[in-house]
Amino acid sequence: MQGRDERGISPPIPDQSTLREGSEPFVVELDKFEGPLSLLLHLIRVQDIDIFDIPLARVTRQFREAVEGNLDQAPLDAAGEFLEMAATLMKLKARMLLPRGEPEAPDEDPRAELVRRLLEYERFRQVAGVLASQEADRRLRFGRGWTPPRPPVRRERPTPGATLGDLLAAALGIRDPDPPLAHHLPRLRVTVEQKIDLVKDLLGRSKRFSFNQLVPRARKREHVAASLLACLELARRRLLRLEQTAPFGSLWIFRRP
Amino acid sequence: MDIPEAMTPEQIVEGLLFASQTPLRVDELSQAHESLDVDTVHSALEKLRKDYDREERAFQIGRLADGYQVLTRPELAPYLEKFESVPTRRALSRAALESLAVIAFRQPIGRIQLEEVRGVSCATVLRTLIDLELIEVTGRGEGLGRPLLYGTGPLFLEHFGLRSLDDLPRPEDLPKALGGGAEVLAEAGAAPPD
Amino acid sequence: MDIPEAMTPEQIVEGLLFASQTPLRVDELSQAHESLDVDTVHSALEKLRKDYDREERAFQIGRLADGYQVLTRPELAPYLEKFESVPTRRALSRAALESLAVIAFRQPIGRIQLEEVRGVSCATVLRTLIDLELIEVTGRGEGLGRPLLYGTGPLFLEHFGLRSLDDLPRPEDLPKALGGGAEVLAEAGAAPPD
Repeated sequence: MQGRDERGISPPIPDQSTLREGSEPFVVELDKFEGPLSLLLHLIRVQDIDIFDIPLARVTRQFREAVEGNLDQAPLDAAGEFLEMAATLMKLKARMLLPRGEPEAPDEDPRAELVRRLLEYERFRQVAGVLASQEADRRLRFGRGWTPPRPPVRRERPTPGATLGDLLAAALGIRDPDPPLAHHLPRLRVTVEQKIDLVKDLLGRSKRFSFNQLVPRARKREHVAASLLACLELARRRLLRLEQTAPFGSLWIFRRP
Repeated sequence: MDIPEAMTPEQIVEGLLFASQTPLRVDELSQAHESLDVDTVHSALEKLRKDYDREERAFQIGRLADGYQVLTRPELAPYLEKFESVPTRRALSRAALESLAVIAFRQPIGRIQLEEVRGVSCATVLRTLIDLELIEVTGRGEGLGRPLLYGTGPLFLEHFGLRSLDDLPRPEDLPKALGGGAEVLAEAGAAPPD
Repeated sequence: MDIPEAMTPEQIVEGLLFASQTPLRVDELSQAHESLDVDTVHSALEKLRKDYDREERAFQIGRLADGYQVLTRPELAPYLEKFESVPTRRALSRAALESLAVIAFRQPIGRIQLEEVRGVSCATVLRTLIDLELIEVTGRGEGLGRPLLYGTGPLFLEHFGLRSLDDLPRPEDLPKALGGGAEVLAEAGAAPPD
């Protein structure tokens, strides 16, 4: 269900007006709802039902129709949550039919617990709405993006308090992204071979030159990639040496004697 | 190295706020130099705030959590968002927002209690929120397996631009949305926040 | 969202320089809005430079590589150093460890690629790791804003007691996201070492 995004990163926030009123049965897209409470609350609110006097027969039927129409799309655990709520509703409906005072039906309205949960959930959802608007405002304000270079200070560094074992455990615990990322590799119209020839040619003519000379700014990224690979390959073959004198500075290519 | 005399409290405070990427508290700021005490820092902050307003700088003094930070004006967001080198903050999913709302007001709370309120499984969302340091494990509960208990984490207030939890309405104080119909739903977080 | 008319070229340039993680070139700055051309950006930069001088702000327009950025004045360094000595001790979060692992095995890597692997925003975590000198900027990628690329930093080997990066496990023993093959994934993921 997209509404319950695995990573908590915003999916498009669903528009809950997908439930079209008037004609029965309702058409409900289950994945627009956070869960069974969200769906139930929606059924109640959109029909202007008094939450303290929920017509269980009607709401239960609508809820089941909504769920059953969507079961094939919902992931298993989410479907389970909706089915469990459907079962609860049916049980409540059955208990409403029993005369009060029976051992199975205590004096309290059988719906009371459900109403309490719905109201509690609804309030937290209102708080979530406040959080959402706070967040939206905060996202418009950007902090400083850069810490200026300062004279190096030899200071007692806080220890991160992690061991190599921790690091490796973290490495092994990384889940591969799913679905697998589609990497759009640029089809190289230039080859590394061509660039190697170019670099060799330049090296023959001057002892050093900058990487920028190799790749004019306007060039596309495949040129940069191919040139860089060419330089790395030649560095590996010990025909040249790469040097960068300052952070962000130009990359210099030196001919090896 | 000698501390040059020429730096005014405003300049020191301003420099610190600029160099820091996180909010700084007044007591932290006052530790930068013996000439600074809490009152001096407060008036320096106030002076900077007025300066930035009067000169219509692109940034303002913002107040977050219990500290201060220089932040760009919201009106600039459309320009800044175009640049990849400007780190943008991603919006949380509704699942994450709902879980945070519950955790903020019921902390410390275990996963089971959270799931009772929300009616759905929350394991994945908890992991995400921990990663984002919006919540943290604050202890262990009683009972079988001594379940982990969660509370709001170090970045919670900062993420939402809040000074304290008191800036949020307590769920108990919210009106019961009796017969509210669809608008109440929209208000309650169903609509995208912009 | 509409771009408000009220923002002046100075404000746009100032906001961008403030919020960008990298120095920005004039031609990059001029891409923020159609109202900006190279000349406008140059005069905005000049106006900001004069403003900051006249008002004795704690920061200046600095020029680095072929771009511009806002930097704190050098005279403030002693205060910032002093401030930095205030101990802020915090253990590495799991988010930081995971990011560090990805960077160690896939360096040089940009923020976007790192976020693709981890599935969450990593801006804060990157700053923390840079502060700790566990990672550093090793270069820049292509494209708007020329994103920074990160690799392990000076204290990485020291901190983890490694002689060289070759002491780390080979990529094929690791999850695919870190460079290993698919077959070993299950195996490697099933039993993390302790």
